Amino acid sequence: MTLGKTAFFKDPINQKLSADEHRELYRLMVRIRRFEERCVQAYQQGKIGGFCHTYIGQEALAVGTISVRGADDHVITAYRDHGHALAVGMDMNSCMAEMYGKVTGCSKGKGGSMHFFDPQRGFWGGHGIVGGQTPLGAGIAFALKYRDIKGACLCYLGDGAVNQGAVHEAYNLAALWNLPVVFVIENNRYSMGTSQARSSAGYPLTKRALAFDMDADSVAGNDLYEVRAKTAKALQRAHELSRPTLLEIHTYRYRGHSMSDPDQTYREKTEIEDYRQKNDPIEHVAQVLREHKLLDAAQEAKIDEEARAEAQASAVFSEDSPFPTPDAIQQDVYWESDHPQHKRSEGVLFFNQL
Amino acid sequence: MTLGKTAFFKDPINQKLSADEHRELYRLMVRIRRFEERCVQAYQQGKIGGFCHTYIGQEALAVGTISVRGADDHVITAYRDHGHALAVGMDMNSCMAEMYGKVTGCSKGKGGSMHFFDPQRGFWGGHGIVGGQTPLGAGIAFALKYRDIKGACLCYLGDGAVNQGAVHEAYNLAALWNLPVVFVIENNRYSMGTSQARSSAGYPLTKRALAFDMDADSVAGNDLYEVRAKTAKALQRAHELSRPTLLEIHTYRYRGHSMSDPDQTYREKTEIEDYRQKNDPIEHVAQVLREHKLLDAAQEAKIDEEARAEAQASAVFSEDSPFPTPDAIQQDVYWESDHPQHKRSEGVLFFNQL
Amino acid sequence: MALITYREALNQAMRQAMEADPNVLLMGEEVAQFHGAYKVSQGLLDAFGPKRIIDTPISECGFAGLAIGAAMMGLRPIVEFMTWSFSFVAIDQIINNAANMRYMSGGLIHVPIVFRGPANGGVNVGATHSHTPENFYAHIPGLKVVCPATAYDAKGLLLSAIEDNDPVCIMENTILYNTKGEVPESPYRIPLGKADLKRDGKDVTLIAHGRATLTALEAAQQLAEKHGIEAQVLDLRSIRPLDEAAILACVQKTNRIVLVEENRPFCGINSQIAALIQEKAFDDLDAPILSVSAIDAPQIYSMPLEKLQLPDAQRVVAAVLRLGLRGASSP
Amino acid sequence: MALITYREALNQAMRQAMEADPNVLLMGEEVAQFHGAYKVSQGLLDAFGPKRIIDTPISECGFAGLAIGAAMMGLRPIVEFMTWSFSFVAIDQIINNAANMRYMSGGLIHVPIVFRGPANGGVNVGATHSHTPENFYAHIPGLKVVCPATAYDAKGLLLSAIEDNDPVCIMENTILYNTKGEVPESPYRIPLGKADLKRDGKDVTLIAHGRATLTALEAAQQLAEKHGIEAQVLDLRSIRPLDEAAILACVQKTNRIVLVEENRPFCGINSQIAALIQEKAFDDLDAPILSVSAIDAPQIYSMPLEKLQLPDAQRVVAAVLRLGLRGASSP
Ligand SMILES: Cc1ncc(C[n+]2csc(CCOP(=O)(O)OP(=O)(O)O)c2C)c(N)n1
Ligand SMILES: Cc1ncc(C[n+]2csc(CCOP(=O)(O)OP(=O)(O)O)c2C)c(N)n1
Ligand SMILES: [Mg+2]
Ligand SMILES: [Mg+2]
Repeated sequence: MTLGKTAFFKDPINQKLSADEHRELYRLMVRIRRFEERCVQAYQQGKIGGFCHTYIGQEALAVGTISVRGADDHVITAYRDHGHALAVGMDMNSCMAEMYGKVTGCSKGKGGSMHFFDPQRGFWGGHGIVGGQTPLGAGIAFALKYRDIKGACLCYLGDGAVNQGAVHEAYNLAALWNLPVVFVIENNRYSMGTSQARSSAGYPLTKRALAFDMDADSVAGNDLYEVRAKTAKALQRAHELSRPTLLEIHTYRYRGHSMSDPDQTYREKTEIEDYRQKNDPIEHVAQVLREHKLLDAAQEAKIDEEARAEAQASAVFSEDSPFPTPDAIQQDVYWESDHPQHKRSEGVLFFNQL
Repeated sequence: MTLGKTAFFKDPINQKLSADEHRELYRLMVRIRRFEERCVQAYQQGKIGGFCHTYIGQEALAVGTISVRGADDHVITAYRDHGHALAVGMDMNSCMAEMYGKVTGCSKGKGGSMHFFDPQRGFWGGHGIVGGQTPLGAGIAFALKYRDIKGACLCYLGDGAVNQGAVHEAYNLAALWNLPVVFVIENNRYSMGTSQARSSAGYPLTKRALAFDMDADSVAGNDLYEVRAKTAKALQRAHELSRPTLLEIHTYRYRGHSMSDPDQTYREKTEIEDYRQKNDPIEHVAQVLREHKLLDAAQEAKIDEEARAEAQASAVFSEDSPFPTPDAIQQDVYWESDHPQHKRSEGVLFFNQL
Repeated sequence: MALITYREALNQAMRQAMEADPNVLLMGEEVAQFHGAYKVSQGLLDAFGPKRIIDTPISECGFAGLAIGAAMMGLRPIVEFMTWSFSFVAIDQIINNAANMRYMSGGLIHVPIVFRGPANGGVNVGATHSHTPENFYAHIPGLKVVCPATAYDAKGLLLSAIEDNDPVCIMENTILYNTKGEVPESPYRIPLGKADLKRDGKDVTLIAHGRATLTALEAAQQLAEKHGIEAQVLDLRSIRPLDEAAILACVQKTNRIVLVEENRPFCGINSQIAALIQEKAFDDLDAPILSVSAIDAPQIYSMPLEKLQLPDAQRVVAAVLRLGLRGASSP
Repeated sequence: MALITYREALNQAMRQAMEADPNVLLMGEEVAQFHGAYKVSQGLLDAFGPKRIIDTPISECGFAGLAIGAAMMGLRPIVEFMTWSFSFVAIDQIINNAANMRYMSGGLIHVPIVFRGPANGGVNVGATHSHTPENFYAHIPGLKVVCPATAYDAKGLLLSAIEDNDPVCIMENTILYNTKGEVPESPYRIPLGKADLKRDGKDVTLIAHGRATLTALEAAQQLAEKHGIEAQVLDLRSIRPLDEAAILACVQKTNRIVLVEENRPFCGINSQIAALIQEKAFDDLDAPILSVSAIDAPQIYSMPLEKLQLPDAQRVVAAVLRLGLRGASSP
């Protein structure tokens, strides 16, 4: 790919974008990157605990796929979930506060970086067990079909996740039962320190879909416009034929697997630099937009500035928010104990307490 | 297929069979069938408990595949394991006694019908959890390779088992690591009451191997000679190239899934009758042999008679054998507690006793 | 009230729940065309069609996860495991997704799902097929676990479970499927977390769940007849939630406790109940709590030995006698 | 003796075992080129090459099963789970194949395999990543389970485990990896099933395993300093086999017991120990056995709350004080 060149700008789904809409997609990508950079900073300051998997380098993937979804299309992903969260419209405050473990977080500080949720926006997580979300994604599609809703589920997984048994079981169920699900492999070339070739026999990964008579496509994941065009086709297949699709979307992550990966054992720094120079998804869209006179320098600077400010504000918001109170530890475990007025069971549900 | 016709009689692996060897293969198939019929009887008499999955109809598959193995080739299968057990050379007495729950059984009455073992003969079970034996099979191949032994593992599974995640994980590992394993799908068209098309998307099942860049072949499982020829090729690939193969071998079971399946909900009796008429693997070999003057009526009758007598004798042997004594319940749990002279750990291993 | 089997009671519960709520569906291996490996779903395919009675491939992890995803969206799936032994390939889904989902989403999502099927030894199917994982699942906060012992309890508990908004695991027993009991035709609910005193007595309490309840009842009968000891039998019915109050009331009343389970002993249900009693009713105990569990080994195949491995009335009686109890009428 | 970390102690054990026996190998996600997600296998790839130090795909069920198959053939694989939380997708292999194989084959086969990796909460990774399944695995006859608390124990137990002919699960702790202790350079073995009295005392015994041992030691220190109570600390080290004799000796000596674990309470290790003590040493108990476990909920992410959820010295001290003990020097 050459930065700024795309064969998909004129694809119907892209052609109908207004100038503003083009810029808003660009803005979303920038916002994700600035948000992630602010997370990195917070992590380094010790404000964020545990793991923190950034989406830097993969922005066009979440933004492109999710931007073409319809009102009844849902989203579920793995632990590298910040990009999807922002792409479905979650605000930075609730995302950042979740990472800070604050009660204002999207999961009240209970889930953390890997476990974001916003079912109101059709976002079903944020899942920590590699591959574990794929049967859930098939289940979301199943529920839509069961209810005769013409929606679909975008179900994301990593290139390392494809080797979990759960994923194959989900493929088979989706293909066998004609479920409206789009499995999206975010092939960023590595699972932690393992290159794709060292973890997976058979290339490309789309072959594994064909084995189940499932449609599949390969996608250049740094080209927002290609991602949109091919996702739209897959969603159409889901909506109209209730058939699943596997999209293998090629992308790249710039930082270590998580913040605790020093990224020194499995690739050269030059590989990253080289990719960034030639393929950066944000720079790519920027060039496309500049070329089409949809983005001028002032707009570009403003978008960036606003995104930085927003990310910074989310950190301040998070910093200022309170932690949950100790009684939160045993709340949100059972629906029933959170709704005492509807409690029907008797007996003890918890076997100790603070 | 036409009974008695095979394109593989002249295959090198078959051509080198002596007349005796031909008849011995035939005899083995007959012995398996008679053994299974005797099991059915014992089950109906209440002598055998639990489940009992017969191999009737599939005899050419176990016999054909196992007959071409070399000294360092191993075997592992699922719960429908009587055919493989006899094919590796286990004697009827120890198999039948196992089903009777007697101490003379191959597993001392501890495993039962689904859990036969004979590691001395390279037979590693007999496994009850659908698909669970496939990673073990890859592991046996791994161990051979680790030790620079030019052997392979024949790893059997059902057409329903192919939808277990474990199976795909095993495929990937075998293909990725170049393991000398031959996965043999015994496609008998049904998993319990579910026809193959109702359980598995994508046909044929060999496609699932191709997805992992694994070699694969389809085999007519009622033709002993074809089974032998194609298995020999797969074993050669394992021995010489240390590459896995998937064989989808088409076969059919005549009786219900297990003795507790009345076999009334998912297929017509005529389907069975029809198959038997046109495809019976034993009748097929008999016709081939007759045509080649390798088997006359007297020989045929004698083989059958001897097989019946042997099966009957095994039932008598089992009947006459004692049950294990109560202390057996807590033996064979830990190697260490069975070898007190080598015991190194301290403390309590069992938390109650009879 | 009709005299029906435990199997029919479960079937009725599913049927009535499905009639009442279009969101309820049943999925599992062989549940539709085959009517269930143990015929628990007999006739449901005819009644509700293939959209709601769904045969699955042998993919427990896949379909359990799929059903959890569907439950997150508001459906109320019943997932049948042909046996709970086969749930081990799906346990990650049950723990990390069904049980943890509500928590990790800060209460935004709940998972109204029922996992059910038999969990028992005693039928000569060997170690792989004879697991009793009620302790595993009840260990997990976010899950509920019930083990009905009778047809009446089976129906009432299953109906409650299906209407529950939290994930519930129902552990049945293939040996009980054919046992009969009086069961009202119309729907009724037994609250989860409510134990049932299945026999009254003053000398000792036998606490059990699932089929061990019947073993305890048989033992109580023998104790009365042969030893003049009046044993009462408390059937926990529900493991989580747990009827602590009923347990403690028994301790207060009889001061002597024998626990009976088909679970294995280490970190099993009996150990939990014993730990709880000794902590909360220490002064009410006149003697150590004794425990009768499956003999600690993988389940043996051999028929007569498997009988020995599982608790029987004789072992329970022996345990009671070890307490040094002397019945009123004993010699 | 050198002062080295718990991580280095594990590394040494593996290194020495691999030097001694060509059948020993290590496999798991990121164990080779990446040196282990927690760097426990640092340098092993260089020392032993890719044939014996093997990076796997993310297929726990697959590679655990593969390693079991290899162990059946006589290899002695060490399988690293990046964390034990991820073992749930492999639990069927561990239970039905590693643990049951010897039994179902009537003793013809044994499975000399080690499964190891960290199993702990406390590091803000949320509920999916914070499981402590020692109770699950120790429940299963056929498995052995150890939970080392110190560098010294880690090396000695791991060496014993690798040489053991039965499957052994070693549950480590990411928080302990950096803790240091005196560890002999040359190989030594600590027998499985041997508890270690890590602090002597006469008033009460704290029984713990894994990192909870350190919590107990801290509590004992506070009890001595602030309350004049002499608490002894028994580190179980091994859950199965279990050092019952050491436990009962403690009961006999101090007559009061407080259990400390990071496991969850229901059917956890503490419940098992309490059940055992009350049964076998009923008359030695002066008070109910109290238990301090993780607060019963999925593991919370939020940092200050997760600290509260896990046992800390303060909660242990409070439990001891609830026993009504009065220290010699207390006011
Ligand atoms: C079942 C399971 N095994 C291991 C892990 C640890 N782990 C977390 S992320 C990861 C790598 C996943 O790589 P990939 O699927 O390519 O996703 P990416 O991180 O590249 O987005 C691993 C091994 C886990 N979370 N779950
Ligand atoms: C994980 C698991 N799920 C379910 C079962 C119950 N079960 C035993 S055999 C069987 C059907 C398997 O069919 P197939 O693989 O085609 O083998 P076949 O019986 O035809 O030889 C099922 C569902 C099991 N043993 N293990
Ligand atoms: Mg990746
Ligand atoms: Mg089949």
